[in-house]
Amino acid sequence: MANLEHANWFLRVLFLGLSCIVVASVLLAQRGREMFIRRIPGLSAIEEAVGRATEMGRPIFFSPGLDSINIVTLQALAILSYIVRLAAQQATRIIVGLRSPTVFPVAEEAVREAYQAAGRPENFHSEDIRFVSDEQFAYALGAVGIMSREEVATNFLFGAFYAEALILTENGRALGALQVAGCPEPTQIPFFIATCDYVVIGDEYYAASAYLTREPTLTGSLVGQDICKALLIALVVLGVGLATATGGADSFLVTWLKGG
Amino acid sequence: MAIDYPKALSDRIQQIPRHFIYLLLFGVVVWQLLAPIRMPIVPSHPSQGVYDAIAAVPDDKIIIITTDWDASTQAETGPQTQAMIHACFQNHKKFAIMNLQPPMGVKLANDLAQEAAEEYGAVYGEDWCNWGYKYGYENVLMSMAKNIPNAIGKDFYGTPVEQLPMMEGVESVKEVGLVCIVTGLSAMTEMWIGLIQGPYNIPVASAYTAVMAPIYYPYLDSGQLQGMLVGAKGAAELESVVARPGKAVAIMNVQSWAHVLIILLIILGNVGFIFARRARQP
Amino acid sequence: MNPDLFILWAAAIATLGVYTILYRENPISRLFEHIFVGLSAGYLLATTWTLNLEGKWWNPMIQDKKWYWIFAPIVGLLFYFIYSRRLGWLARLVMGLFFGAAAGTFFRQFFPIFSPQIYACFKPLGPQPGMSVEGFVFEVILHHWIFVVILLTVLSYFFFSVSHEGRFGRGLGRSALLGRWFLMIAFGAMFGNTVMARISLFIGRIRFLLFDWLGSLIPWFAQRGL
Amino acid sequence: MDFAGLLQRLFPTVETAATLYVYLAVSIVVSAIFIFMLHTLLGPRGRRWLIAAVTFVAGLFFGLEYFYPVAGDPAKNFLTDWIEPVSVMLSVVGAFTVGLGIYSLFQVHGRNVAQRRVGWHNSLAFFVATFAMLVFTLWEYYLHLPQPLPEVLPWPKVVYEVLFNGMFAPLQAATFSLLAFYIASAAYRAFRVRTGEAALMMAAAFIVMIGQVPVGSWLTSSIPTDSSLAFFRLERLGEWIMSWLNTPAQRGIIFGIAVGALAMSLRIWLSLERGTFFSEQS
Repeated sequence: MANLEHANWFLRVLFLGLSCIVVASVLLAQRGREMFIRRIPGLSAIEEAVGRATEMGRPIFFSPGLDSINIVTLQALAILSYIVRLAAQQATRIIVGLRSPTVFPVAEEAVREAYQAAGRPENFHSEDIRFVSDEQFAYALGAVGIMSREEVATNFLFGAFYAEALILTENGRALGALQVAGCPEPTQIPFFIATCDYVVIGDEYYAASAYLTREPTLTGSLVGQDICKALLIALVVLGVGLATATGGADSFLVTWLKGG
Repeated sequence: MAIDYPKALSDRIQQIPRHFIYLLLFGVVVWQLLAPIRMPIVPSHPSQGVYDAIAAVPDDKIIIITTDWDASTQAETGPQTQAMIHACFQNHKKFAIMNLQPPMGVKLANDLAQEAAEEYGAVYGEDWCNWGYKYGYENVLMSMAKNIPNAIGKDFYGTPVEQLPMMEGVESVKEVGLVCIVTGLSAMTEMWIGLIQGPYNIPVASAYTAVMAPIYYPYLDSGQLQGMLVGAKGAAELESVVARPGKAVAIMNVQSWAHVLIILLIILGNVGFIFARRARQP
Repeated sequence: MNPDLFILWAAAIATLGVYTILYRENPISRLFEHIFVGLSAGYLLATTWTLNLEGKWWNPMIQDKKWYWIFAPIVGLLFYFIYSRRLGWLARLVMGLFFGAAAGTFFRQFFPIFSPQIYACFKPLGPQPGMSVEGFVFEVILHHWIFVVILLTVLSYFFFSVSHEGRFGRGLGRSALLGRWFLMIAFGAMFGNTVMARISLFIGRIRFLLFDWLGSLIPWFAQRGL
Repeated sequence: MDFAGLLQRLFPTVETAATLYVYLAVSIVVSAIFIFMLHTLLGPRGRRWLIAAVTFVAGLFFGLEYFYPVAGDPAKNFLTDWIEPVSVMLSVVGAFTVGLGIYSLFQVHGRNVAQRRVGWHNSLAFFVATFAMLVFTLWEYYLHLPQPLPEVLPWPKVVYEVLFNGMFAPLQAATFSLLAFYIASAAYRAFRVRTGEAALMMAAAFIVMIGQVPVGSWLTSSIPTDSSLAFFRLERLGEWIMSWLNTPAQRGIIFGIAVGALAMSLRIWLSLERGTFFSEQS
């Protein structure tokens, strides 16, 4: 029986293996092991982008994407939290435009906490965390309206974006904002590259919080992710080897991966 | 204070203001919709395949056009259906319209067929008919394989299908020469191929929205599909083969012009860029 | 009363109103932006009731007398404690529930989404029986070899914890650079692949404005649309 | 034990409406007391522990159902029947956050109107649109109009039609269609041969773009479709780029994000996340 509705023993072992690698490297890092992370240009630009808004004395706009609470959005909020801390220290205002009502309270709480962590709880203004609209294109128009009326100096777009992405960034660009965007799914990346100053591609998005905060837990997790990726490469190489040997017929590995 | 220094031409064509680009695009689209200048349309291999499959149906067999689409994909599937109907009438092939999903599909296709029938002087029941919307997916197909009049029962207008002149001698799918699937829904093709094309070796040609077409290329390669129309482009290509330029040709013509405009703009920007770079590096 | 004429005019005005934003953000586009946001807010409120709460919550609770459904709003209302400094942790409690569900949902989706992507990469790199030289070049080299090379180089770009120095690092660095080039080709292709879909949306709107709306005033336009 | 049965035993169905209301009222009071007791009895550490425990259990519930061995046909384990009702419950709980979103909107726009800030009339338009849409959508819903619709529509239905099909839908479509302009100007600006990378991106975009429109097929139509050079026909080359250069690159990205998202999920699930949000107390 081949289906992926439930895991078979192979998928169980694979999942457990990947999870253990990540958790083990997190725990190792928490014990104080030094981890190396290479430079990621798009992420290095975040500080510059916040600094620009501070210099110009104008606010920052942040969008955590269009999805409701899921892993992509939670990562966007992690990046938001870092940016708010940075901006709070420089007393720069940050406006968050939201599409999902369920994300709204989480974002509000995360931003409030970040202001507190930065030691500037008095700078937190509840009305800067705005629910814009749950309708995709009403959200796009509303967000463009905020960018233009608040004369934002910097746009950060991190999260899950769809067709509306180009409406946001093309208008942001016309308004002269510095734009940094990141999206794990590849579909909107071409448009971000065409319209934004810095773009965070694919997995760089999940590396962002480790790269920015240099928190041992997160850098450890990043090292674990690299090991997992190496494992996946090994799996692909093995699969290609088997396919070459069998002349393209399904090998046992394919059967296992199909859940059989 | 910004002072406008006179710029070199190479700089200016690199920095065409965005408003100007917007206006150009707007102008081209409006102009091509109101007074079109036709750009050439050359049918691609899969589109020509659909026509050839229709033309190759023996005269004693009928064609089934199954129209599993509704208003949501009408922009692409409507012209596809229409072009297929023209291809049938022009080659004097008898065809029957039917569908398994959105009940709306047979109504919309019926209007298209009626319009075309008037043009060719074709008669309902003799040259074409409409079997209507049939509920039951696989079950309908499996019983059609054995006995079409029983499986279909009454047509779109409520007449038992065995009373239609063109249905004389049509017992089962063995008397069907081709199935044309026009659909905006996935799984329809798999059903027809699995239950009709595979077991009884009945040729199938199909038409899809541009979005869903890519997953069906393998069926084309393997010969399970004789031909395939991809979105409005495929519809336009078949329209041009049957020499009945309609909505799809009009739309694809505008598309061609808009694409040419964008490509010219890109070339212009790059020419300016290269000349400006050369000027700066003596 | 027939709404068609009102719909025609309202739609035309709304479309033109939105298009003014192409010049720049202006009072007209701002008005339509607010109307749009307002309409979607009203629609969200109404459909939250008609499509979600009425059928899934209110009817089971009141008509079917499943009184345990009263706990759903009680849990949901915990979100509202974000506005309270002292009780804020209760909001985090229900957020924790959603975070856990988000993580668990991802665990569920992991293999259904990614497993097919993995085994679809298992391309044979050798000639298949009965294959001509030309077939080998076109079927295997131009497709499968390129596929595998691109996949591996692109993946190598996403290694963050290995320095691009030293013998292994330099090799990885070169592979990553190549991967970046392939990424750019892919992004270019995706860009190009989207253009037609976007333009067809615009053609649809212009057809409406010219043939339906202007056509209802000036028959010449309506005739062009046939 | 199946889900419905357990619920029935824990929360037995009541008979009359009166008892139902009593149960509801008692549940609210008991819940309030329970929440209050949680609040007073738990210190900061206890709260943190409880939040982590709730997160862990929620994640475990959804994850374990997938990985726990299954038996029977359809394949099930002891959690399978619970997934759907628990998901519905979560979506109902989540639906109550709509109020927070609407509150945020009303807060911003209410202040604009109350203080007569610049552009306050826009905020007024917002309120009018919101209430109109809310009232007439519900009104139309509770009219329970018969299908097909009567000749003469009641006026609330007419207003709803104008609001929805005359305003809401066209605003969506018009905003969506702005992308045609933006994509044209973005292409013009971005595709310059500044660097090798940009040139590659441009070349790929160029071929795929032109290969999709009829004029592209026409440009290389002199290459016969059955020759070995047919590969270089623009529409074929475009398809080849899409499926053999674009697909593996996308897969590479997807593998990366699969692992990245897995790590993020694990950190969230085990409350291991540090240095970002909701972690400062630890």
